Amino acid sequence: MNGDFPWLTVMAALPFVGGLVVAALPAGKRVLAKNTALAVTLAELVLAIIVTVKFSPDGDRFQFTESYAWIKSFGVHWSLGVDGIGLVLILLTAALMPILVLASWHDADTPQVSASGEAPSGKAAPRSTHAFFALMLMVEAMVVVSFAATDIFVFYIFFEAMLIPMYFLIGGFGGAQRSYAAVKFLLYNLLGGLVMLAAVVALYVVTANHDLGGTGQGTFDLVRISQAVATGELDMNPTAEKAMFLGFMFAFAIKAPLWPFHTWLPDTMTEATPGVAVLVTAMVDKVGTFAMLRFCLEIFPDASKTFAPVIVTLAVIGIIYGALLAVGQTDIKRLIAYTSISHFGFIIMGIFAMTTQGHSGATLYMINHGFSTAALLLIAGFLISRRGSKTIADFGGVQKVAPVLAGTFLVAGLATLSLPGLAPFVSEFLVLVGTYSRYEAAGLFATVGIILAALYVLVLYQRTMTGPVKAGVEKIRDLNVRELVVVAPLMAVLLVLGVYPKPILDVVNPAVEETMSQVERTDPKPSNPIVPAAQPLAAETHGGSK
Amino acid sequence: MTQTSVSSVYLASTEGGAGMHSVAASGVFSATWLVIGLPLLGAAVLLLGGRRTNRFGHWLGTLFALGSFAVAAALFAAMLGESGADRSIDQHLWNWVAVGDFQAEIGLHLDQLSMVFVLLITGVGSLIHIYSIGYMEHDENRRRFFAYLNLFLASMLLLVLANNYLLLYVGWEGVGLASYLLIGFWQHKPSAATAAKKAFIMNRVGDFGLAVAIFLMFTAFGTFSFDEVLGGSAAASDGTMTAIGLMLLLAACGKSAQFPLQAWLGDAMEGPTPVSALIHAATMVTAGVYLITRSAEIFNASPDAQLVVTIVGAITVLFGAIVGCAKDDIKKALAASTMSQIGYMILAAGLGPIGYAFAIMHLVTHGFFKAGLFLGAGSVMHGMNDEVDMRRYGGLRKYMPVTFVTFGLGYLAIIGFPLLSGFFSKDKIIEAAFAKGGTTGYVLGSVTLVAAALTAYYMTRVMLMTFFGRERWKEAPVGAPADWHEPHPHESPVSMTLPMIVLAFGSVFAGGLFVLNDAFVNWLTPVTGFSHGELPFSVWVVTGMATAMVALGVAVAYVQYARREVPAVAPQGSLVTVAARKDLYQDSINEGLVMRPGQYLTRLLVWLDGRGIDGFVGGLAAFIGGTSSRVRKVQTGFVRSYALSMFGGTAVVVAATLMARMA
Amino acid sequence: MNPANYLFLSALLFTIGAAGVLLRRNAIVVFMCVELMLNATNLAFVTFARMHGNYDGQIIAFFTMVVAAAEVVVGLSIIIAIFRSRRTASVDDANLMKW
Amino acid sequence: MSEGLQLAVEKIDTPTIEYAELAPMLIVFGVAVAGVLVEAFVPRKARYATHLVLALGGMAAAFAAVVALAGEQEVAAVGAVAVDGPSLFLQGTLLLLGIVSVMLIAERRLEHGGDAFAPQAAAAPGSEAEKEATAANLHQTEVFPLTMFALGGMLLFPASNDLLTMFVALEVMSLPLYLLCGLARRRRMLSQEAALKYFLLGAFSSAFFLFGVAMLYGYSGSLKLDRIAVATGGAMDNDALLLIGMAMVAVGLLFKVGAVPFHSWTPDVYQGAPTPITGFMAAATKVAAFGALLRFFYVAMPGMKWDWRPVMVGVAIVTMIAGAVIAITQTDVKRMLAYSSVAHAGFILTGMLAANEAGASSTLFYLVAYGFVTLGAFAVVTLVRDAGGEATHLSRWAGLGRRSPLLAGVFALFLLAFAGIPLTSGFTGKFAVFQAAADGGAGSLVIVGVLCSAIAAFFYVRVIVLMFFSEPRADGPTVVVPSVLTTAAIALGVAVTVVLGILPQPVLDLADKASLFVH
Repeated sequence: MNGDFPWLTVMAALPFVGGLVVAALPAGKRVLAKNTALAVTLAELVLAIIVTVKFSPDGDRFQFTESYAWIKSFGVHWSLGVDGIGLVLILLTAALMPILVLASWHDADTPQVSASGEAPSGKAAPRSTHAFFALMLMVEAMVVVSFAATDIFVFYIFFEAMLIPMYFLIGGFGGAQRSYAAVKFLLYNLLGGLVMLAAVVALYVVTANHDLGGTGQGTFDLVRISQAVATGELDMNPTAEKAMFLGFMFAFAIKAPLWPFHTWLPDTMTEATPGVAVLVTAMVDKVGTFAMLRFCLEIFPDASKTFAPVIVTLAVIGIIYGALLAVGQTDIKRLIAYTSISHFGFIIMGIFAMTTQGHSGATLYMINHGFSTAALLLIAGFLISRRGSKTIADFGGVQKVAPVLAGTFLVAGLATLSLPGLAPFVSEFLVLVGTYSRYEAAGLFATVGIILAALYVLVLYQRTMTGPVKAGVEKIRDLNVRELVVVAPLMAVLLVLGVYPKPILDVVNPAVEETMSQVERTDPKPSNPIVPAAQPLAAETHGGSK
Repeated sequence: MTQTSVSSVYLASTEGGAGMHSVAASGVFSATWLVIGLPLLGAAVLLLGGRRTNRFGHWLGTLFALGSFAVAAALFAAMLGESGADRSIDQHLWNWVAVGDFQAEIGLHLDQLSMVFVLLITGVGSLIHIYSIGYMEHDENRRRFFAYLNLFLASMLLLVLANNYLLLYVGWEGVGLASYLLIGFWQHKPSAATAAKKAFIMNRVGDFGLAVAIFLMFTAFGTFSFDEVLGGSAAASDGTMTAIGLMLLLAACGKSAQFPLQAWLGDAMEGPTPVSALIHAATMVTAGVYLITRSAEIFNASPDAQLVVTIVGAITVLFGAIVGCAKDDIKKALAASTMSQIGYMILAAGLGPIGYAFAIMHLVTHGFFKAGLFLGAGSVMHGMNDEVDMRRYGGLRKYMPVTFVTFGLGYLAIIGFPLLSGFFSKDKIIEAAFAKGGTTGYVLGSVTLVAAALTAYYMTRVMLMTFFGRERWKEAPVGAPADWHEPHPHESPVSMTLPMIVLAFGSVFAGGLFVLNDAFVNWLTPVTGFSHGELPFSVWVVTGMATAMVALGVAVAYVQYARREVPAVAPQGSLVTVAARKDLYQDSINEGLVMRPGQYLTRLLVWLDGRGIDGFVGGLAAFIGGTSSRVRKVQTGFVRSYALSMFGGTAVVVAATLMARMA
Repeated sequence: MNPANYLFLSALLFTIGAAGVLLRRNAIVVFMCVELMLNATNLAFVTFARMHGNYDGQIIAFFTMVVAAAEVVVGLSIIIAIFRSRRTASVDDANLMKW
Repeated sequence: MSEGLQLAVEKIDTPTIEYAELAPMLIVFGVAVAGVLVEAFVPRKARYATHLVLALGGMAAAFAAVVALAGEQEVAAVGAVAVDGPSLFLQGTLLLLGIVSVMLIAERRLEHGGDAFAPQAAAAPGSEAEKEATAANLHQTEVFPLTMFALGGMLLFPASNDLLTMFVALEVMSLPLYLLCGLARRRRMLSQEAALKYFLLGAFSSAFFLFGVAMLYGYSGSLKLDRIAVATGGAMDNDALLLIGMAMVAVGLLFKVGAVPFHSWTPDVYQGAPTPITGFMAAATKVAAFGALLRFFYVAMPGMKWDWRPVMVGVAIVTMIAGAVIAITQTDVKRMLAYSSVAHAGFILTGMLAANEAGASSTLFYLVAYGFVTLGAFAVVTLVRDAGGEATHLSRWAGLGRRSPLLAGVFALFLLAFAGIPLTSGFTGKFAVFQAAADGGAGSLVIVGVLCSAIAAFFYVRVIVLMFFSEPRADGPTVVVPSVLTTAAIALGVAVTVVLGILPQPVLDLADKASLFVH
C-alpha cells in the first residue's frame, strides 16, 4: 500500500552509510565531519517525516512492511514494518539526532579528561571527532532498526549490537570515570541481552515444535507468532512461557531501566557527554520500554498478565526511589539520571497496567521524556561545560548572569516535573489514570512521585540558578546561537505537544488497541457510567462552536 | 430575604447543577477564549521578546490585562442580557487528549460563577498591573515581572473558565507556576528562592489531591467534565463522593493555604507586594473556594466531606487570626489575615447550599479590601525603604495621606465595620454557620465570632502601629548597619495610588451592592444552588454579636497599641504570643514530621543505592573476580600437578559415566 | 589361564605408569612411565585380540610401538634441549609459566 | 571389503586405496615429505621461498581437492578414513586455517628480517652458539615441513573412521606441534618449557586415549566406529568395558580440545609457544579435535547418548565456567586468549551435546567462525612488540587505540566476536550452538552458556578499555608494520568475522549439508 520503496531499510541504511562516510573522512577535517553528520541526520529526519506523512493511522497495523529472507537456517527474515508506536519512536529518534549533533558540536574536539582525572593534555586524537559522530550515526541506525523490526531475531541483533557503539561513545568521550561507566553499561546490558538470548533461542525452539515456520522450522516473525498466540495455535507451556517472558523482560528491565536493575544508568549519564547521555536515555533506553510493549506483551500475553502486578510494583518503587535519590544527589547529571529512573518507572507502569490510557500514555511518555530529558540534559551540559564542574554546590545565581540559559533550564525542569500545559503532563497523567483504574494503590503511590518531582527539580533550580552569584559563576556566558538553535525546537515541541498531543495519539491509539486485544485486556469500566441520555447534550456542546 | 424556596439542599442543587443546561458559545460569547488568550499572548510576547521589549513591556502587559478586562466586561454585559440557562455557556476549542474512554477537551465554560471570578481577576489584575508600573519602576527586570503577571492572569482565568477538571488542573498548576515565579522574583535573595520553592511544593501536595480526585472521577464516571461528573454525582456511591470530596479539599488546602497546608503563605510574602496583593490575597489563594463551590454537587452528595471542609475552614480561621495577632512584619500580618479570611470562605463553602454564595461574596469583597490593604502596605514600604517591620513605622498618616485613607477604608471593611463590604459578607457567613444547626452550627458560629474579634484586634494593631503613634522610624534600629540612614516617607505616585483608591471604593460599597435585593445570591443560585438556613435565633442577634465582638477586638488593640508605647523590640510575650510569632510552630512541625525524616530517608537510600544495590552488583563482580584470582592459583606451573588434575579428571569422568548408568 | 588376568595386569601396569608420571620428578623417568602406560595398553590389546580371536589388537600393538618410538624421538629431543638450557631434567623446575 | 581383514580369510588381498578421495591428505603429507627433502637438498638461501610456495601451493591444491570432493559420502582406505560431509567441511576449514597459519609463520618483517623461530633451536638459550647463530642471521625453515605434518595429522584426525587411525592421526598431529612449541626465537626458556609440558601431558593423555581404545576394542572386538556403534546396540553384561573405554577415549579427545579439567596445558603452552604456532594450534587443533570428538560420539556412540550426555554436560558446564572465570584475572594476552579458548571449548561442546544434526552443523559452523577469529587475534598479538619481542603483558597494551587505532580496532573486533556480540561471526556461532542445544534438550547448558558469556565479556571488554580508554604509556610498545603475509591473514580474519556475522547463510548451508556422517 505504500508502494514498494523500502523506506525503512533506507532509513536504517542512511545513518549507517553516513557513519561510515564520516569515519572515512580525512583526518583533521573536523568541521566537514560535523557538517556531514548533521546533514545525514537532517536527511534522516526528512525521511522520517515523509514516512510519518505517508502512514495512515487507520490502515494496516504494520505499514511500510518489507521482508527478505536473511538467515534461512534460523528462520530469520530482514523484516521491517512500523505500527503507530514504532513510528512515533522513530520520529523521536530522527528528530532528536540533529539536535544532538548540534549540541555535541565541540564535545569531541578537545582531548578528554584522563582516567586519572588529570586535566586533559595535548591535542585530541586527529579523528576523534569523526569517530564520535560516526558512532552516533551508527547508534541512530541501530535504534531505527530496533523500532522497526518485526522479526525478533533482527530486533535482538540490533538491540545488542547497539551496545558497542554506545560503549565507545561513553568510554571514549566524557568525564574522568568514563571507562568505568562504559564497562558497567556494557556488562549490565550484555548480561541482560545474553539472558534474553537464551529466551530467544527457547522461543525459536517452541515455534519450531509447533511448526510455525513451516517444514519443521521455527520462526521469528512477530506477526506470525502473535497471531499463533492469539489463535491458540501456539499454546506454550505456562512454565516455559513465564521463563521466556522473564528472559525477555530481564533484558528490557536492565535497558529501560527498571528498579533494581538501574545502577548502571547514573554512572553512565554522569560520565558521558550530554549528547551521549541523551542518546542513552532518550533513545537507546526507549528500545527497552518499547520492546516490553511490543514483544513481552504480544508474545507472552498470559505471562505478562501473571507478572504485571510484580512489575507494576517494581515500577512504582522505581518512581519513588528514583525521585528520592534525585533529591539526594550532589551532581547535576547524576540527579537528572535518577529523575530518568523515576520516569522510566512511569513508562513501565503504564505498559503493565494494560489499559489503553496506560499504553498510549506510556508511548507518549517515551516521546515526551525523550524531549524533556534532552532539553534538561543538554542545557545542563551547556552549563557544566561553562563552569567546568558538575557539582551542584559550585553553582548559584546563574539566573543573574545567564537569564536565557536559566529560563530554558527552568522550562525543561518544569517539563520534567510534568507541569500541566507541557508535554510530559499529558503522558504522565494518562499513565497514572490508566494505572489507577486497574491498580489503585499503585496509582496512588505513583502519584506521590509528582510531589517529589517538584522537589528535585526545584531544589536543583534553586541551588544552581538562584541566590547570590557564586564565585566562578560570574563568567558564565548566556546561550550562544548554536545552543539556542538546539534548545528552541525542544522548547517548542514541549509546549506544542502539551496542548496538542492529538497527532501523536491518533497514530498511537490504533496500535495500542491492537496490543490490548492481543493481551486480551479491556479497560476497567467506570462504576457509575454517565447515562447515555447525557451524551446528546455533550455532543451538542462540543459540536457547537469552532 | 430570598425568593428561592427553602427547598431541600438536593433539590436546589439539581436545579442549579453546574453546566447542566449549557449552550454553545455564540455571538459575543465566542470571544470567551480571548479573555485567556490576551494575557497569554502578552506573556509570550514579553518572554520571547526578551530585552527588546524592555522599554514598553510594562505598558504592553498592562494593555493586555486591560484588554482582557474589557472582554470580560463585554461578556458580563452580554450575560446580563441573557436569562436563565442561557447564561451558562460552553466553548469547545479543540480536542486535547483522547485515549479510549479518556476524552479531554480544551473547552471553556462560562457561567455566573466563572463570570464573577473573571471580573474579579481581570479587574483587580488590571489595577495591580497599573500599580506595578510605579512600584517596579526601578527594577531592572520589570518586563519579566509583567510577563509573569500576564502569565498568572491567563492561568487563573483558565482555572475558572475550564469546563473540565483536567483543564482546570492545567490552570491550577499554571497559577502555581506563576506564583512560584513571582514569589521568587527577586531570586538573588535566597529567602525568596526558598519561599518560592516551598510554595510550589506544598501546592503540589494539594495537586496530588486534585489528580487523585480526577482519577476517582474517571474510574467512577469514565469522565471528568463538569457537565457529566456533577450531573452524575447524586447517583454515585457515598464512599466515592466522599473520597472525591476529600481529595478536592486537599487540593483546595494546598492552593488556598488552609490547614494543614498553610505554611507556605507567610513565606510567600517574599515576593513583590503587588504579587502578594493579586495572587496571595485577591485571586489565586481563593481558587480553593472556587473549586469547592464549583464542585458543589459532589460535596452536597457527601455530608462527611462537607463536615471536614468546615472543620478545616474553622481551624484555619482561628489559626490565621492568632498568627496575625503576633506578626510585626506588615505583610506577614496581612498574609495571616488572608489565611484566616479564606478560612471563612472555606467554612462557608463547607456549609453547602446555604453557604456557597456567601463564600463567593466574601471572596469578592475580600478581593477588594485585601488587595487594597496589600497595595497600601506596598505603598508604605515604597516610602519607607522597603521596611516591613511595623515596629519601625508609626505616625505615617501625615506623610502618606492617600495611603492612609485607602488603607483605613480597607481596614474598616475587613473588620466588618457596619455597612462596609466586609460587614455584609462576613455577617452572612456567621449567620450561615449558626444556621448549619445543631452543635456543629454553634461551634462553627462561635469560631467565626471569635475570629471576627481577633480580626478586629490584629487589624487595629496593624493600623495603629503603622499610621499612628510615635514616629519610630526616625531612630536608628538596634544593631543598625553603619550606612543606615533615616527614611523619608512620602506618598506614592499616582499610578500606585489610583488602584488603591479604586479598590477602596470597592471595599466600601461592594458589600452593600451585593446584598441589595440579594443580587449576588440570585446571580449565583443557578450555579451553586441556594437554600436558606434556619437560624436558631434572630438575624439581628447575630449581627449584634458580631458587631460587639468587633468592638471588643478594636478596644483591646487600642488599649495595647494606642495607649501604650510600642516597644522597638518585640517583648518576650506569653507562650501563646511566642507560638503565634512562630506561626504556631507550623514549620517546626513540617520539618520534624516530613522534612527531616525525608532527608534521612533520602540519605539512607543514597547510601543503600551505592552500597546495597550497586554494592550487590559490585560484590558479585568482586566475587567472580576473587574466585578467579583464587582459582587461577590451581594452575601452579608444575607439570605434575597438571597431570594430577588430568588423572583426577579422568577418574571422575570414568566414575561419573559408570554412575550415570547405574542411576 | 583366564585371559582376564592379563587384563588386570595391564590395568595394574597402566596405573603404575600413571602413578609414576604423577610422582617422579625426572623428565626422563616421567616419560618412561608414559611408555609403561602405552605398553600396558599393548598388553590389553593383545589380550583382547586373543579373546576376540582376531588380529586387530596385535596389529595395533605394532602401531603403538612405532608411535611410541616416534614419541621418544620427539620427547627426548625436547628434554635434552631443556636439560641443556637449565642443567636439570626435573619437571618441577619448569614452572616459569603459571596462574 | 572390510571382510578382507577378517581372520577367517587366509589370503590377504591388497587393499584398495581410493587415492582421489584421500587426495587432500595425501597432498599435504606429500608436501610435508617434500619439505623434508627441501631441507636436505635445496640451498639455504632458496629454502624459504621454496617452502613457502610448496606449502601454500600444496594447501591450495588440497583445498581444491576438497572442493572437488564435496558431496562425497564414502568410506575410503579399507574403512579407515571417512570421506563425508563433516570430514570434507573440516578439512576445508583446516586447510584455509593452515594457509593463514603458514602466512603468519612465514612472516619475516617483524624481527628485523627474522622470523618468529629460533635460529638454532638446539643451542641453549643465552649460549655462545645461539649468539653466533643470531649474528649469522641464521634462519631455520624446518617449521614448514613440521607444520605440514601437523596439518596432515589434523586432516586425518576428524576423518578417521576407526580408532587406530584416529590414534595415529592424533600422534601425527601432536608430535610436530610439540616440537614447534619449543622453537620460539624470544623467551626461549618459556618456549622450551611449553614444549616440555605439552609433550609430557600430551603423551600422558595419549596413553589414556589408547587405553580407552583398548577397552572399546575389548568390548566390541573391532576398532571401526560403526562396528562399535552396532556393538553398543546389543545388550551385554560387560558394559563396564564399554563405559570405561568410552570415557577414556573421550578424555583423550577432551585433552586436545582443552576442556576442563584437561585444559591445564593450554595456558602455559599458548603462552610459551611462538605466537604463529599458538594461533595455528588454537585454531586448527581445536577444529581437528572437535571433528574427532564429533565423529566419535556421533558415529560410534549414538546409542550411548544417555550415558555420555550427562557427563559431557558436566564437563561442558565446568569448562565454560572455569574458562570464563579464570580468564578474568589474566595479565598476559596470550594466556587470556588461552583461557578464552577453554571457555569456547565449552560453548562448542554445548552444540555438540545437542546430539542431533543441528548439533553437528552448529558445531561445524562455530569451528569455522572461531578458527578465523582466533588466528586473527594471535596475528595481531605478533605485531605489538617492544625490545623484548612481543609485548604480551596486557598493561603494555594500554592506549594502543590511540597509537594505532586501526590495529586496536581490528583486535577489538576479534574480541567482540569472541564475546559473541551480534553482527560478528561469534554471535552467529553462539546462536547456532545454543539453538541446537535447546532443541536437543540441553536447556540448562544454554543458561550456563549465556551466563558464562556475560562473565567472559568482562575480560574481552577489559582489553578494549585498556586499548581505547587508557592513556598510552610513554615507553609503550610499537606496532610493527608487517608484510603482506600477516596483513592478508588479518584481513582474512576480519572478513570472515564480519561476513559470517552479517551474511552467514551460505556457510550455514554448507555446514547443514555437511552435517551427515557416513556410517
